[in-house]
Amino acid sequence: MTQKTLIEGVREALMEEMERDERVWVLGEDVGRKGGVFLATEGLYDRYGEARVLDTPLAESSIIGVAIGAAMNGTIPVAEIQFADFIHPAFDQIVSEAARIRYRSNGDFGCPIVIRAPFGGGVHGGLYHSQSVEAFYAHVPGLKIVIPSTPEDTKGLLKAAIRDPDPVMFFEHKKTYRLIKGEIPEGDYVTPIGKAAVRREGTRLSVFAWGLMVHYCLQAAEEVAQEGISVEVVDIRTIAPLDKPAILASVEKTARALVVYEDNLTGGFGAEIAAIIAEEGFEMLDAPVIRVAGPDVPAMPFNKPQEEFFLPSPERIATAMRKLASY
Amino acid sequence: MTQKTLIEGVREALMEEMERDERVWVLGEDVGRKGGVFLATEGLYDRYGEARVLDTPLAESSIIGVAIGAAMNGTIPVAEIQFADFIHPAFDQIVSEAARIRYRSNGDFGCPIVIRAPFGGGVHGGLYHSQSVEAFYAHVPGLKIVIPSTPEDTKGLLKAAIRDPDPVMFFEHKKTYRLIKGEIPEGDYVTPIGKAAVRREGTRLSVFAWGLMVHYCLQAAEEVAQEGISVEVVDIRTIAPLDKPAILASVEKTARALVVYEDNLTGGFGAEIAAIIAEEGFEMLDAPVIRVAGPDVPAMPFNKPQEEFFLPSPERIATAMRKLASY
Amino acid sequence: MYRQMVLARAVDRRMWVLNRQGKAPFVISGQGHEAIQVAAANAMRPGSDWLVPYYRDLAFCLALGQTARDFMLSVFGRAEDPNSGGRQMPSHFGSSRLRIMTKSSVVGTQICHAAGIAYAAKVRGLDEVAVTCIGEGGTSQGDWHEGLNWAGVHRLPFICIVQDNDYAISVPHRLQMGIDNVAKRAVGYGIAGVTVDGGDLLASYAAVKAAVERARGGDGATLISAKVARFTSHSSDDDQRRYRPQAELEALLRRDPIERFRGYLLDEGVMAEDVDDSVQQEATAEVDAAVTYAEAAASPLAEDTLRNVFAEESA
Amino acid sequence: MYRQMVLARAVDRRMWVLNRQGKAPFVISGQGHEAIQVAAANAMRPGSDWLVPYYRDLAFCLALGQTARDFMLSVFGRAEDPNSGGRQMPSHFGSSRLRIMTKSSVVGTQICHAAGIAYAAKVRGLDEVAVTCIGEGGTSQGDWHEGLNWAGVHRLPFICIVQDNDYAISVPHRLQMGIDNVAKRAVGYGIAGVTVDGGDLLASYAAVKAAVERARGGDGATLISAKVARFTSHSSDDDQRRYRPQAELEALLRRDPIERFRGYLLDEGVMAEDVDDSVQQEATAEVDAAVTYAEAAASPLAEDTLRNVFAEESA
Ligand SMILES: Cc1ncc(C[n+]2csc(CCOP(=O)(O)OP(=O)(O)O)c2C)c(N)n1
Ligand SMILES: Cc1ncc(C[n+]2csc(CCOP(=O)(O)OP(=O)(O)O)c2C)c(N)n1
Ligand SMILES: [Mg+2]
Ligand SMILES: [Mg+2]
Repeated sequence: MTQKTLIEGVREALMEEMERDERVWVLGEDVGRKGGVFLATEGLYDRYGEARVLDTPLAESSIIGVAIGAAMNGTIPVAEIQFADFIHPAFDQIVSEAARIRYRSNGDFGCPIVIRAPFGGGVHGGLYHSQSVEAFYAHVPGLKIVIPSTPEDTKGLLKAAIRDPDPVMFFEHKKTYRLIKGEIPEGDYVTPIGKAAVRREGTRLSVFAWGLMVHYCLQAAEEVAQEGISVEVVDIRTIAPLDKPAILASVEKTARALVVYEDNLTGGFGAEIAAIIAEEGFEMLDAPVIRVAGPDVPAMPFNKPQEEFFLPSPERIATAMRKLASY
Repeated sequence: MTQKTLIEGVREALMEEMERDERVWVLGEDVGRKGGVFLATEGLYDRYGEARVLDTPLAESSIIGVAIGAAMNGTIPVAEIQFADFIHPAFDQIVSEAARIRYRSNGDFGCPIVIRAPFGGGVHGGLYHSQSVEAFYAHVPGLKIVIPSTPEDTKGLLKAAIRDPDPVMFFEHKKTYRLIKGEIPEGDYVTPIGKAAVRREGTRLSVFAWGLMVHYCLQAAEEVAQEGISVEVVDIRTIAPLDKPAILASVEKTARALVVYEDNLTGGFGAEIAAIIAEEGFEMLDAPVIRVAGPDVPAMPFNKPQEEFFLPSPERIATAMRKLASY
Repeated sequence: MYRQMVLARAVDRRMWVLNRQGKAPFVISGQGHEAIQVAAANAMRPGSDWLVPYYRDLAFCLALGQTARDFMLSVFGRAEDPNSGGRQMPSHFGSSRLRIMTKSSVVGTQICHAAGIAYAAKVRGLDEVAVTCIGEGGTSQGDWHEGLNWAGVHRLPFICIVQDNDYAISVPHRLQMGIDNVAKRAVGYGIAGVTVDGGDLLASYAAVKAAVERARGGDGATLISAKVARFTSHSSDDDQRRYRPQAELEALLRRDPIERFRGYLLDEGVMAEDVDDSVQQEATAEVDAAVTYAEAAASPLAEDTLRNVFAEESA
Repeated sequence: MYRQMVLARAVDRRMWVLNRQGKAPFVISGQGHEAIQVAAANAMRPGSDWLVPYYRDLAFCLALGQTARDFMLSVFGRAEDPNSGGRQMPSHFGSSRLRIMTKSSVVGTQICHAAGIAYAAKVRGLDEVAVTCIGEGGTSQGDWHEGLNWAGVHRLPFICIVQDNDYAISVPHRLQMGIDNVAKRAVGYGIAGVTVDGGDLLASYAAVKAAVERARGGDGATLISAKVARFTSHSSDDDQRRYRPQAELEALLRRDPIERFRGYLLDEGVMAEDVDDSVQQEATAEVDAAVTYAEAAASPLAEDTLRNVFAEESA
């Protein structure tokens, strides 16, 4: 099969789901004629027209709020937030509204919407085009959070998200869009939400990561493998619901856990994984649970030296692996 | 000295700081003539007038945005968000703006604002008048987060917050407002931001908590003390910056850690404390790091049985203490 | 419509009694707002048109088909409460069957939901109108602007009724906006702006009816500013004597929409005194029955706190 | 003012050259917007009045006192960059000295900041005006509404200039709002609404001058809608040929504010051809020097990533 990019996974999922189910539609800034600032929605406008591929006003709260309303009235909106950094104006609509519609109505209403947003850094995006935002939403019961790291998963998980009866946030690491290539199976398939994937088997220690960091961890694992350190790399894939059994099974095997994330260290989602391991996996552990993450500064600076300082690199990850293996 | 309520600590701090420094002013919904829905600003309007005790339009994003602007122009705004549940519309102004003004201008601008909000449940407030929101902001570098649990601290920490050159979020547990009484020292004093307080010394295990939960933990500690379990209760007080040395010192003493918070379990700030202990305190630990927290449902229901089910009780905490002590 | 207003008032008054008896921890009510609400409900097609309500819309929801019992179940936080199964505070309406969108406590968000419902209706070619309500304070929220803007861009079958009672809790109109009448904003969205005395039932009916017809005819959205009187304090946690002058409070009573319509009905001879008496008695009886039922009804199970976070397989 | 426009254009053009040379990873520019910006800057009191800018305000900031060098330092992300020490993308202006508020990339938030600055000025009794700029797309944001509402409630010394270039990246005006002219919204806030041809320097100057006087006189805020032409693609990551018709792009060129003012100056005999030549040459020379300096300047230190999160003791 031919190798495709991750963003093709997005595009194919949208194209096919809109074809399969005419309730599905797309809205967001520049998703129409332009096809999205990353071209994730390219081709949709020509095929499905303005009403189903809608360029919205520049107002994120209403993008989500309108999507919620439209979901009440028999449609399945897939909202694009142009950059995850700009999702914050919609925080209230997501947290107070989308996430709670089912709960507060005791099941009388549901809210089948998907919110897609490119996130992450390493692309000279500066403070406002580089952020990771999954930790905010992972803390909100009622939301599902998906972060694919391969083209195959991207397509399969996005389809699952669209078919899910509850709100799903779908974060795509923008640096992986064209960097990461892989096969995408032909035809219709769905990758279930809620399952982690072991990307590399190993015995000495386990690493847990998502998004771009999965790839950096694989590189680091390759590097330390030369030194005889066998690393298991687990791609978390869906932050919520979290695949706790898979995490604990891996820790059981290796007795050592490293959590890697690009987001700021403090209060990042890796803290939750570390906390779970410290509580439920404690008796299996032979070493501290280590975290490698972005520093506690607002976000990645634009200039190169500081951008590089921020983003966890394969080298930094490899160093942590060596340290952990030596316990 | 006479016993005063926690909310008197708020009121006295505001009154005295406005007197001390005429740059200080207060804004928010109903803070003026009404004196706030909890009467935290009672008396200020009569003393300082409308311009400095300003009833705002019903628009939280602008409450914070205007406060930021006013802070640029030589004033020190203390913004009240009527309930922490309604801070979400201002998320963007807080996270993208207030927290980053110093960083993004490389120190050219600062943003000395205080954001006060009553939070927490147990008051029949239902889904939207009961929430804890500290975890969202604890994850944002550039913000300081304070949660006092005694009247004395409330006054001293609020004064420190107002005098701080950076944005400080000040969360007051609404159930403690009148429930918790204590002495408030006469005269001007400041309680430094960034220091935890040991509220009860103990040897068998350490408990970390903030807000109302500090009091519930003290009750539980009293209860299990009868059974011979000696519990150390640490009041975190300032979530950010976090007093890591105090946390690790307590773990060093007891080798057992319990983290208690009212917020939803997953991704709550207690996860960060657990993760720190699992990484930096691992070698001191004799038992798993245990968490007691609210369940992963959107928020506390209005009806009594479900509200009680949600809120961690002294009994639930005592049970966790017994379990941890028995390791 | 008179009957509906009377029932709403009876339910509302009872709530305050229950609150004073310590049986209802929280009460927020719509006394004084009944005319515009009942008028609007009657101008809509129930079960086809949508209401995206706010917390004062008791009369609106009753007129759309909710019952006094439904409401009292929520006042007591009972499992059977159709709005939320006792999860939300009272006056957080919601019913998929009646097309009343479930409401949060957050002021303003609902406006975008109504725009979304209307957009879906338009794109799907359905003959449905989305009506949403809010107080004048709520119009300051960003979401209000964003929702109105959508309604204007797409000429949506959307109606926003601002129930302007001069206060947002204690914050007076002059500190809420720099204009006297919020309908002035309609021109900024390219939609129709209408001002009506929200205490006048017939005028209110005519205004909403025209807006509904505009929406159905594809002629776009309407912003209605309805001046009303807030008879009670903001809620049971408030005391409006703290911030409203005594004279103002007394003047309010002369603006009772129910008295006004009753007077009209009696004067015009449309309704006889004894009919009025029986309307009042029926309402009281209905409320009595509702309270008795709701008080005896079961509370939700503690364990059920964990349910309905996500869709349930067997639900 | 002509000189200022010419310099801005020269800086702006050079940026694109640097981008094509691979030296500037990101460029966003203000070509076509210069007249309204330079006019506004000249109607203000620099160092006393405030600008809360948006990313197209290059000409505005230069006219207020920033230099080509300041700007080029940010294009290269250098440590000396006075806007952000190389932390932010270029065109994220900021200078406490010049009272240019530091800007994020988030569209809309700045409007509330300007309202806050103006509120503080008013309460403190300072004779200061806060001017803020935004695109027509940005007016859809909730924060825009909330900020304008504050300006209306308190009759603030506040001016919002909407630089309406018909597009928000690729989203056309008709999908952004249901009206042709955003100045229509002023009446909804109780503030003055003014429409001006933002490509006409003198008309723009008169409009902003009047608004500044209104503000200083205590007569409140103004919303100015200035129609302008966006000459370039939205940014270096965009290609406007994908979504704008060729004829429209060609027509743009006839709306060059600098050409228009040059024609006027030459026609009226206010400026001689050779003066114009030297203005152009001086601008080029300044830009050359700025680029040379900035290119050679040092990058920030990696470790300094950790600095200035909070106030520093010795800073
Ligand atoms: C976002 C948000 N902020 C604050 C509140 C608290 N609150 C509830 S009702 C209210 C006043 C509403 O006033 P208005 O919109 O005029 O409606 P009214 O109650 O007068 O009908 C406030 C401030 C809230 N529910 N939501
Ligand atoms: C909150 C937010 N959403 C989205 C973006 C991405 N974005 C940057 S500029 C822009 C378009 C702005 O259009 P307009 O306001 O008309 O200004 P113009 O660029 O045309 O001058 C968008 C969508 C952003 N920066 N901030
Ligand atoms: Mg009101
Ligand atoms: Mg534009």
